[in-house]
Amino acid sequence: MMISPATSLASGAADAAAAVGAAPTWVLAIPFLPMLAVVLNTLCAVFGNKTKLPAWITVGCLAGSFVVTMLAYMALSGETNTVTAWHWFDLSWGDGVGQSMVANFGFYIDNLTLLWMMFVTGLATLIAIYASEYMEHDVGKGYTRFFVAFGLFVFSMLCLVMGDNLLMLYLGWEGVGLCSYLLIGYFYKKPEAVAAAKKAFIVNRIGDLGLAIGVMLTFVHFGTLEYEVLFNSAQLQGYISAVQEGRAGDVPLMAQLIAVFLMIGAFGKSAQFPLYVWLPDAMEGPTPVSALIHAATMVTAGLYLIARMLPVFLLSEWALPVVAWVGTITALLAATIGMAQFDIKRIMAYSTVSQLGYMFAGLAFLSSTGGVFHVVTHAFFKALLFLCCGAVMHGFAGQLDLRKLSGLWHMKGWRIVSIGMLIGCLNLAGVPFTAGYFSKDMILAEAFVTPGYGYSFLGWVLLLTAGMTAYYTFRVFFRVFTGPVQYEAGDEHHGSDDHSHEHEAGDAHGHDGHSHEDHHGHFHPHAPGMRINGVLATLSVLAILAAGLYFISPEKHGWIGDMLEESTAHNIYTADHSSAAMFVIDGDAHGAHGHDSHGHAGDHGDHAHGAHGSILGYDPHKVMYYISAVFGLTGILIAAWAHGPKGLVSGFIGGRVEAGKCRMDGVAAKLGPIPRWAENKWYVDEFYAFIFVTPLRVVSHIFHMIDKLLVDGLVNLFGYLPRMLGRGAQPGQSGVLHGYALSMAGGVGVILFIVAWVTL
Amino acid sequence: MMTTLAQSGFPEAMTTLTLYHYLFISAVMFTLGLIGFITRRNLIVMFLCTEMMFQASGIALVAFSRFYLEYTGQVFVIFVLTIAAAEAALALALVVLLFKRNETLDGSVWSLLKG
Amino acid sequence: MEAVISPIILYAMIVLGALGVLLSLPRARANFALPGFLIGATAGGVVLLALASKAVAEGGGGLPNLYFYLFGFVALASGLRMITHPKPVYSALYFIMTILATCGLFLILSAVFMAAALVIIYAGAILITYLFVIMLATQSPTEEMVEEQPVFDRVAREPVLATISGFLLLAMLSTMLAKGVPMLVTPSATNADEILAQFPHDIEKALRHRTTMGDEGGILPTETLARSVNEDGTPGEFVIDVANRTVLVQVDAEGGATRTVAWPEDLELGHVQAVGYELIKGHPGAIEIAGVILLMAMVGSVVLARKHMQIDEDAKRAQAQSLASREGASS
Amino acid sequence: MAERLAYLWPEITLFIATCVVMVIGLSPSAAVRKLCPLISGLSLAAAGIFAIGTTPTVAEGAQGLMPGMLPYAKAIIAVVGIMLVMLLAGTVDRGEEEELETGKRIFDAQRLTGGEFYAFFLFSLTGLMLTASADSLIWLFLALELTSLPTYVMVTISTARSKAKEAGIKYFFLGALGASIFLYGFSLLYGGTGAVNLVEIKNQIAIQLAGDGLNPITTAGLMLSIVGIGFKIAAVPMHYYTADVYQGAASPVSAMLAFVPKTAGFLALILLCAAIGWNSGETGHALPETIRLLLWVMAVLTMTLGNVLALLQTSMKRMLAYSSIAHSGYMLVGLIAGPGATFTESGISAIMFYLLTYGIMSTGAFAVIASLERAHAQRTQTGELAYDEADSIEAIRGLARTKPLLGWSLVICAFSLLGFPLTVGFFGKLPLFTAGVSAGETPLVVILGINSAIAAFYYLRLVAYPLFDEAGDEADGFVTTPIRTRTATGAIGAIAVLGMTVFAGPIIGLAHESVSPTLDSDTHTDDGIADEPKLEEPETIAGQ
Repeated sequence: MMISPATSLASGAADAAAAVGAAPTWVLAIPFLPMLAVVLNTLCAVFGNKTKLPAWITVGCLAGSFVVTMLAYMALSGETNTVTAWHWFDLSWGDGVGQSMVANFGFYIDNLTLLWMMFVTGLATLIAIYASEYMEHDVGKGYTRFFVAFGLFVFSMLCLVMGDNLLMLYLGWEGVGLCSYLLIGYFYKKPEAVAAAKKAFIVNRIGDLGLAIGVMLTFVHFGTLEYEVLFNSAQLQGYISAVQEGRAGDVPLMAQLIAVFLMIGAFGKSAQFPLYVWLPDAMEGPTPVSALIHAATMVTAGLYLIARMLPVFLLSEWALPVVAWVGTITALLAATIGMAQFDIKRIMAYSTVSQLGYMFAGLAFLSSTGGVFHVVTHAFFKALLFLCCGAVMHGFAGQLDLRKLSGLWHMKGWRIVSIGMLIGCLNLAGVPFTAGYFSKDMILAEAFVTPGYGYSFLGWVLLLTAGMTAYYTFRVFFRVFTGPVQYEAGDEHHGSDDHSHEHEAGDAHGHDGHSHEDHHGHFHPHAPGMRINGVLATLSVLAILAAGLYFISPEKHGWIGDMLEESTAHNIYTADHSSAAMFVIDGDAHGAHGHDSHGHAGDHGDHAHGAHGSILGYDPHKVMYYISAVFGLTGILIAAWAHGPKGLVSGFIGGRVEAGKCRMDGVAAKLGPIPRWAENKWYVDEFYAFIFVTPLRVVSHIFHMIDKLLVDGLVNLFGYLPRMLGRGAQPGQSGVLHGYALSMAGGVGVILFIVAWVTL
Repeated sequence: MMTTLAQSGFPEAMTTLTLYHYLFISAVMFTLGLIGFITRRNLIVMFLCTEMMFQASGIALVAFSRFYLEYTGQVFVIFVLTIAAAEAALALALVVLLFKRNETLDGSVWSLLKG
Repeated sequence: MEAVISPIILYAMIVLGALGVLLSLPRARANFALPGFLIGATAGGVVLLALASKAVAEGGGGLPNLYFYLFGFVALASGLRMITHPKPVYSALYFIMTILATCGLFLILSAVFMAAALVIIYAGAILITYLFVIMLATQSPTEEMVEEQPVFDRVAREPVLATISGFLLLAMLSTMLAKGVPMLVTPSATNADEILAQFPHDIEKALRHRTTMGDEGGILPTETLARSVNEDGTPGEFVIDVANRTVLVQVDAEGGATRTVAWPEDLELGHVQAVGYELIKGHPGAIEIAGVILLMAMVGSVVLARKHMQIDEDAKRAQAQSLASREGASS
Repeated sequence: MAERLAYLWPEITLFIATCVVMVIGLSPSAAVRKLCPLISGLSLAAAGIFAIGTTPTVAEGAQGLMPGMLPYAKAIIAVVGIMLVMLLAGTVDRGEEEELETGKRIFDAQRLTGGEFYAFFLFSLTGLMLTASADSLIWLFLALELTSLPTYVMVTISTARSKAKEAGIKYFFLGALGASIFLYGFSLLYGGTGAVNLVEIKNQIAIQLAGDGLNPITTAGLMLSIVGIGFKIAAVPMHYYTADVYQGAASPVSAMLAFVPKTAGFLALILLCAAIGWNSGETGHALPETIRLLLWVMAVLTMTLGNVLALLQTSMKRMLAYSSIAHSGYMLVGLIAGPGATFTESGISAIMFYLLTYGIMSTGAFAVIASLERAHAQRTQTGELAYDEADSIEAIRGLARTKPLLGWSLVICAFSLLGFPLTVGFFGKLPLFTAGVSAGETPLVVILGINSAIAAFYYLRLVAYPLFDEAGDEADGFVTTPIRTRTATGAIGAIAVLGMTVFAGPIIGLAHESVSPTLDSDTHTDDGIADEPKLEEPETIAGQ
């Protein structure tokens, strides 16, 4: 167990304050290169470009942005720097504190930001390359529109993570929401896509409202929106010391509410229970979008918000425990739903929701290293998984049903996709020595370490969920990629739009000699081309290499821990999470992890290890490696038994000979209606429809009646009075030249006469 | 010793009472133009009325110029004349165009757009 | 300060004048042009009379030239007739009369150049164009309806309201003018010499003329006005001392000796000279803008009045057919 | 004069381009004729660059009342001007050009008005920029006339329909009435102060205010000037023409009318009010009571009438026309509030910023309307071809679904016109509110707020119809115009409306800087300008 030299909160913050420097202006290229792509692509749209130019513009700009980000990482890592592009808001209505609102269009670059910037720009570049091939069938139609929104998304996301104040964050937050909305509804002729876009928009609005209130409260209470000022403000420092000293009651309710509202915002954007319903539907968008926005980057904005504002979250006694519980519930619920789905993209969507739950739980267990590490690893392997699904969807004309696809591993040209999928699945299932394994372990271990309201119970739940995750992940893999070669084309094949394209594609890829036993005799799936394969290969390598991050600077528990040491996510929690850390305040060793805010300070006293939880009597950090491996492998084994192909391990496990039949069918039949309920997502949508939409309808009926009754009354007076005024004034607009001349001259005469009469 | 404009360009200074005489003429002329513009339906006469209103301000300008013993007001009148000529050219061309379309000089028949 | 005219007289006469104008406006049946005209004239006359009597009471200082009354009356009377005459040609002619009367007023105001310009530009050019257009746009009267005017010329629109709003404005204007005029600050005398100094050739001419006439203080034919020398050796401006009213004269054309000559006392600033000086010196930019406006107006009237080909019936039918076939083909 | 030329380069550029455009518009080659809008746009861009590059120093600009305003005003004119050129491209001569292309007609320079059309546009913008650089009443009068005279012609020739002729006649004749009213005002202003130079007028008025108060002649002159210029900004009671003219003209020209004369009018009003100075009233920071009351009444009536009449419209162009009246009313609030130390207190910088935002968002909205037209050209009685535009609000039902680019552009622009937060319209209105409150005009600001709420009723129709309705029969008859720059203008407007929120702060800052140096310091007036004629006189004489 390593105990790192702990610093006090206050002095840590003071250090941060001292370290705030000015970043070089070339950093501005990072957000503005994507904006440049947007502008250029808009010009393409204006001039009716019907080539693939927009894709290359986007790739070029994003790659440039990524390169600059890497340069920035090399130059600025470990420091906190700000750079102001221009003064955005500079309102003041007095000289006092809180009487001026300063929000510059400026960027705040510390390690937390750099981390997000790197994987956002890096993944965006890769996915743009992927999309340039994936969206080929839309060249000349929506191609440019897609890349405009794509670039705008990256710009907004960078504003969100890089902004040096909450207003910038809010701007980026709304921006990514808008782009997500536009891209989900990309196929706007498909009613499902439009409905999904609308759903995402409305659900996100609830979260955004929370964020907006949170931001406003922050301003009202702290009188500033700038991180630099906020985190160094004596007021916040005072509250934090109050919490540390066990005077949590001294923190005013208002300050505590800020965290609660920000949390609602985070739940909306990061699809946490109960606001997660939009994310699975969002898969109606093009797959690159699902990979980038709805798996890797945008949905982690909520995590970023909590990590960034962690000092504020600590002020509230309730915020973090609520986050922990909600995260865990989300993880479990989504996993159960994922187990019963048949649409592979939806399974991935639910797994995203579930993994986001892990991350939230991780942050709430004060394992910001674990939470953020999981964000990064998840970004890589989930993007990989989605892109593999996308490749399948692309090749099989939109087919996503795992009952209708089988044996891709054995098909010509699909090997890279299969390997990519396998790597992604291994990561997601948490198989030992993958990146996903390490990051998940950190969270799980912390659940048992951290004292809190039923946190160890949550730990067990999360472990169980890990097993379920492994199961449904490999269910997909075994069903789709192994076993006999069988497939049915999806319905997109019949679309007249794509008809010519399909032929072209078939020609281009050659008529592979694979079997045609399916009834779509004329359908030739076309294997992904070089760009898709290249991206998949790159991502596979990256997903494997991500595990290595764990071994860089191990004394800080991996590279991520090293990075986070110099950020707001770290300020409140300086010690190493995987150890029985001490939180040293003014020379006193307190109970671990700053849980004073939860009112436990007194219990822990001076026993440095007193707070350290245990799992079955062992140190969680040690045994977690084994326990979670056991859970994960069990899940995989069950999946192999139920869905594995016949040939797998000489027939003992496995045994599926057809695409649509497996051993699980029998098991499911015995479970009664439960699998069906799970398949129907536990009827959450219907439940929402019942508890929200129905009462709304009733209320609206009532209001409608009242409205009808009072139609001539006061209610409509506001709209009625101006209308009557207008009716009165309308005869003046007689259309006759002389009438106008008369009215003008008369008006001038009367007005001037009255004015002169009154004042002279 | 110097020569002033009063001695050189203008015969003598003007009293305020005399100035008012001219201004009264100018104001009445302006009013007449305004009334004519409203009451007459013939487009050409309407435009003549605006010319008269320009003329009224011309009188006022020259009278003030005389009162202040300087030439700026008169220079202003030159530009007023220029604008009057330019407006007249355009107005007459427009009237001809409209007459070709509608065979009438009545301004109040153009009343399709209203509300 | 006291207003130049008693408000009671002013307002009463404005009401009376409004009545007069109202009566003289053309109407469908009855014609009250003459009584209306008389009432209007009375009202105007009373106002001017009141002003004149006040001027007389003050010692005649503010009493304008008698010509003022003549030209003023003609201007207003023909103005009134212009807006009331049912025939547009007559209206235009009455407007020319207004212009001419205004020229008279300008002459009294010693604005000689303005009077000339007004006659040339307005009465000469613009109004002739008006007459052309009126002729062009009025159907030639047939035998049986020689005197018949179109109804829109014979009947005034909204005479009552128009008169009320017009005279409301007049009441306000004349009151404020009456209040404001006595408060005006009498101008400080502008030095005419400074303007004159800008015309050295006039000065030289006057000085030479003096010598020709045999008077003292002129310059000899061999002499010229002296110029200063610029840094680069080129001749600079004439050396004219406005304050001391002297002019430096070069005795020898080759340079060398100079002498100072007094300002020619009889030299007067011409009106056109002064206006031109003010125009060029004070408002050169405005001249350019005016030029642009005139160019614009020329192009504009060409564009507006440009002859569009009228399509005869056959061509119309042919075109309709081709249009129909094209639409059929495209759909 | 020579030193003034230094900052007239934008105008000179535009005039040269005008002449070029007029000539090449007569070219028999269609390709050359098509260069007209391009040249117009490029010259505007050049003018904008010149404007930014030639900021007059205080000494150079001492002749002008507000020299700092020039670069900003001319730059926004250039920016909106470029948008307008894109929108105006292809407005006239479309039928003729098509017939020439298909060989149905041989080339006849007399039939084509394209070159002149762009030339008039540039003439008008030249006048607009000259209005900004006005230093005397004469200049101001000429510049205002140069701004409006070409627009009369443009309205008339914008479509072959006779409603364009009707719009033209109404606009021209009432415009001439307005011009004669403010000309009479100018002559009285000259009479009241004895000067035409705005700086001298300012000094004279300062003397009068220090003494017995404003001379009634000056007051009458100011009042007549303000109501006369009210025609340009479509303020009550000079607003009557607005709706008819906007409806009758082709939409691109209506978009131009919503920006160009209004900007000219406000620049002129700002100059006039700056000449009076906001040094009167109980607080010492108000206009003289008469002028304040006049503007107050005009502002209230203008925004209220504009909004209530817009409520009743089913024609989009009329609705936007009445709303344009209402926006003028909002901006008059800024004029009453006057300058201030910070932009939150300065109504003048609020107007300067609002002119830009209004120009962009209304151009965007009009561009969408202009982009919807009947699929086939109709032949008018006189044998010309006319492409009829969508005008009824029914035509935009379901637009966001059928034509997403246009639909969304319209929705975003409408939100902005409404002043919805996170659009630039909000940032435009905000300083008007704050300036009004800090100037103590709370009742006026309350009325402004109520009017903004009333405006929501009709602007939300422009949002709800495209977004939530199904396309009906009326909407089916319209297709997107083949003129690509037009649809692009709508999109650019929408993007700018959203994008400018990001730059709102800096732009407001620029607007504030542009008007503050001359208005804030009274010392400047005392030692800088009062002495100026004496300083200048010997120099000029020496120069002869």
